[in-house]
Amino acid sequence: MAETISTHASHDEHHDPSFIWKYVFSTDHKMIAKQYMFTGMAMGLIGAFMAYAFRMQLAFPGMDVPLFGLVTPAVYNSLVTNHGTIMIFWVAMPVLIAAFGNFLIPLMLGCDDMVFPRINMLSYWIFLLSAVVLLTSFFVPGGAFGGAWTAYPPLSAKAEYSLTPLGSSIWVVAVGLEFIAFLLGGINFVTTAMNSRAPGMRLYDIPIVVWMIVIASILFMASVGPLLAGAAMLFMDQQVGTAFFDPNKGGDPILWQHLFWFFGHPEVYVVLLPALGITADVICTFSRKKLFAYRTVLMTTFATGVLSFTVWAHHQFVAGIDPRMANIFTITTLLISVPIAELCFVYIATLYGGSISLTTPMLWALSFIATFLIGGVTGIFLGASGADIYMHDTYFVLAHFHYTFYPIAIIGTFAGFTYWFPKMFGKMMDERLGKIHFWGSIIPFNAIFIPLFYLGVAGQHRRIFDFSNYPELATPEMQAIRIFATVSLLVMLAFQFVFFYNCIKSWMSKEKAPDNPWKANTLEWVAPTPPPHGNFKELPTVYRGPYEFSHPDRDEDYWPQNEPA
Amino acid sequence: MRPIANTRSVSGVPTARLAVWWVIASEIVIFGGILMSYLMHRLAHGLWADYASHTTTWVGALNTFVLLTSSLSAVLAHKCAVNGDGPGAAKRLLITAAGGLIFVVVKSFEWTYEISHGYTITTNTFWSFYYTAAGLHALHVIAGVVIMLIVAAAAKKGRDLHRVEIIGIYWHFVDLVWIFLFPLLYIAK
Amino acid sequence: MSEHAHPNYWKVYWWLLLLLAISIAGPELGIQWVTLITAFGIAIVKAYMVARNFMHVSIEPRFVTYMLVTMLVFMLLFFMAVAPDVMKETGSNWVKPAWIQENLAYEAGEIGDGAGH
Amino acid sequence: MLIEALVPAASSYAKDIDFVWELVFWFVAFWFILSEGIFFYFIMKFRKKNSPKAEYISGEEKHQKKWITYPHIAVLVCDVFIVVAAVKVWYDVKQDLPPTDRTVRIMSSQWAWTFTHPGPDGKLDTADDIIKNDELHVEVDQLYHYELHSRDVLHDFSVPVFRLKQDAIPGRTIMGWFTPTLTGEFDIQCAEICGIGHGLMGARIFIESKEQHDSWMAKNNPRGENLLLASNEGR
Repeated sequence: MAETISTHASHDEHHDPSFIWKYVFSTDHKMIAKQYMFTGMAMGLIGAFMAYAFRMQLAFPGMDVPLFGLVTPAVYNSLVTNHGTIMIFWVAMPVLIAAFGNFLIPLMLGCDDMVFPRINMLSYWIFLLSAVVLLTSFFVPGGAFGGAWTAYPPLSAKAEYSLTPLGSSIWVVAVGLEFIAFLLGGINFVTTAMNSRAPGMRLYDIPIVVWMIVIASILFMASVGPLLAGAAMLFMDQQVGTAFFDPNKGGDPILWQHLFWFFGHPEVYVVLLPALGITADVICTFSRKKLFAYRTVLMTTFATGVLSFTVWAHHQFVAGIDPRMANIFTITTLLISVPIAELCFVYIATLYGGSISLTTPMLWALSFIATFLIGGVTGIFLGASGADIYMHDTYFVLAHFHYTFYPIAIIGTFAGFTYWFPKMFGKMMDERLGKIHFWGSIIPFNAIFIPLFYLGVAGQHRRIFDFSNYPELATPEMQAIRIFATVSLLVMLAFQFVFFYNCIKSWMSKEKAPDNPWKANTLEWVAPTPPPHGNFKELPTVYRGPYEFSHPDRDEDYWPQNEPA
Repeated sequence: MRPIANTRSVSGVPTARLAVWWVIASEIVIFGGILMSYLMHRLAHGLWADYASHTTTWVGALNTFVLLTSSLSAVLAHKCAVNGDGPGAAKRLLITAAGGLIFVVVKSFEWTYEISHGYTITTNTFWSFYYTAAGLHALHVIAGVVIMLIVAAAAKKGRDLHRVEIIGIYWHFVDLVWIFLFPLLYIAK
Repeated sequence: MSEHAHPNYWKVYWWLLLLLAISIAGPELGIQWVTLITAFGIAIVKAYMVARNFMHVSIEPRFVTYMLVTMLVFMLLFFMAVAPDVMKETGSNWVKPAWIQENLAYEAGEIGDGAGH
Repeated sequence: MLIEALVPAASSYAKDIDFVWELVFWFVAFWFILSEGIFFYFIMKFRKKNSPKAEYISGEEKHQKKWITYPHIAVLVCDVFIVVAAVKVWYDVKQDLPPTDRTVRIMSSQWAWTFTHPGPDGKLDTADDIIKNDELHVEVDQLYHYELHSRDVLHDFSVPVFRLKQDAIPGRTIMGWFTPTLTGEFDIQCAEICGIGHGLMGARIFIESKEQHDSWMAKNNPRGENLLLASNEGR
């Protein structure tokens, strides 16, 4: 209990710090989590607005888009490029890993903070800087970078090709800064999880979501290095005049593609795993079930992590890599479908024999599985090299990865946000508004992307600002489908205001949330709501696994981890 | 103040050391990425052997010697720190930092010489890799020196002696990277 | 770590210097495979000695070693998968004309030996 | 069938590629419907009102784990079939290069396609080459090699009716082949972003019967002579 005493000491040291230290330059993991969360959501709105602008252009070519203006080819390219970049690097990463990681890891592991609170703060501020840097690129001469989020050289390397002399360099710098921010954050997460677990917490007592975030951070650290080096090389190509990626001076553009995708594919799992973890916790809580085969889940996740380093070139099948390599990568790519399929089976099996209550978080979590399955299975078409010859870079690909990234970044986030909102803000969310928001998001989402699968199969390819130059794609039927998708997008965006209204309303509301509203087992629910600085009145000790729901020996259907037997 | 979290060490490795191992792990892939890229080009272009022959081996060797020596004093500093001899550790850390500075100075003279003889970063892709890889490494050296001076200042007063080992490990890694850069850029001709 | 017996750092240091000397002397023989061994073989030995004796990897828990080795393995994987595209000047159904010309010209002695001035 | 309903299959291997796609489609449809079915069935069956108290299942015992192990072995088996089919088609389309005496050169640049047809003598880089922008003329049922170049940035030579896609990489010459099987006029798309003109970089492929093709060659012969006869003897 020496620990307890010193926590109280730490409280005293930190009694009501001034506003700026409490809310701005805070080293408290919960505040940093909120900072990441809201920065990520703000960037999400920006990214969504970009999607709105270019979807309008696709549905009604050449129209003067309300609130935006004319979408010229150059603008269209920078919009799609930055929509992709922002949604992955400035929304999915900060919200899923940084925000939930920061909030959950110390609480769920029963410690008072991250191991390096100041590095944690530094990580956020570098991240914020990177976001600002990226957004400035829209206001420089030549406009923002428009070479797709993969930034393939020579297009991205030479101003005379991309016509964005400054934008492309700003893009590279912003991405580089963002990576450094997450390296700092990731080191913090991994070290905390390895070293600072509550007494009695064995490896198999760690909640899956923490495992997933930690494994994701490790994947990120192990994969991002080559791309950081590549970013430095690309920046030199742009600004110094080197020729790393210039074939006529002894460089090779394919090298960048490999540097990029060696990171780019593990990155998919970097954002996928936290979402899977959140889903696991939510599903267990609201079906009052122990997670099915915890150890299998863990091993499967490790397998996925390792495999994810061996599949990257399936993004480059027809991109000029040696055809012989494509065969190897087809095999590894289809192999990785096995652990992912197994994870889905586990989640479904967890529902068996449960006692399911369809609260808003549970609805989000279940819809994650339902929609992610679509994203998963459509990936097989693209992983099979033979079929990818046709499918590559069509709207089928686009719909496929939106069916993975939307469940990950949006559904996963909402599942976690609505689930932990009471702990974060000390108030309950309005269930009715929550359900309206859920249905208002999930139905239009499918209405947007199912048609895009169809368009993709019909041969419509990506990053075209106006299809009138392709007679086979300019048919009125296809245009009608595009308009349908765009309208669905508008509906979905409109429903997001329900969410923000719900947040503010619930946050303003008077009655406080109980410490453990969902009757869950993990340690964050032991802490007072909302947790004070130092989190716990008394640092907990762990006696059992995180998912001991409906245990036969107990009359309550839950069994908190810290409760002595 | 340090959070309780920072004082626990479930994995058996003190937190700070564990963190620096992760730092090194992520650095390995950063340098790995650029060195692998260089290696592929180097093996693809016979011509680069001639380009490489314009690097001055003895300067690289001198720098290797300097770094190895500084590594020795870093590890000796750690030995002092383990025995609780703060000032001694600080003294040896300063020697290490001095080694780092010498390394940077030598490198700047070397680069001045090469640039003045027309081997600039844009001369051809070999020199691009040469300056980029060595420059990336030099940045790590400079960062290491700065941190080392801070740690030394604290160690002089006998505070945070555990940090002496941390910066030491980082410094040895910087040394390791150079051990591979040296043959890659200077010897293989 | 004070409970662990420290290696004799000076002894390690002298070994490293000796190896350094060899790696410099190696190329003077002008035999390529000797150069490769003295350059890279010795670099690996040096790296091992530094990691083991100076960084004390040997007395850390195993997972530290595994962690670092894994990263190296990933880099090896990266090399093996990328080399067929980037290191080769021709492959199945593709060629890099500029690279082939360069290497032919080099073997013919038309370029090189001070090219780049 | 599924794809052909939307896009005609106009090359010898289009049907093979469609086959792989459909093979995947049926496997995937099976697994998808199965898992979604069970998923929603569980949600309905185990709602709180139907089952107030949940069972305690660790899922660690063998007899429980088999419910996920067997399916995942089954998935693995399906994957094997898919891999075999995919690799076979991939080999035919991308790795294999059946011999032929007809080659067209495709030069891509921001933002246009330049097609060099061998002309009546069937050889490239001769005086009678026919060079066209954004127009590729080929003869039906003849095996063609294409020689893909890029002048500046990445482009992608994509002919949906052929199910063919291949990036053009500056500094590389990429060889491939196709055999048109339908006459008609179809789209050629650039399927790799190549700057602000990417959306304008379309071209057309004209697949012509022997007669049409010969007369086209005669019409477009740079030397203006009618080499129709010569070309016929040449074959």
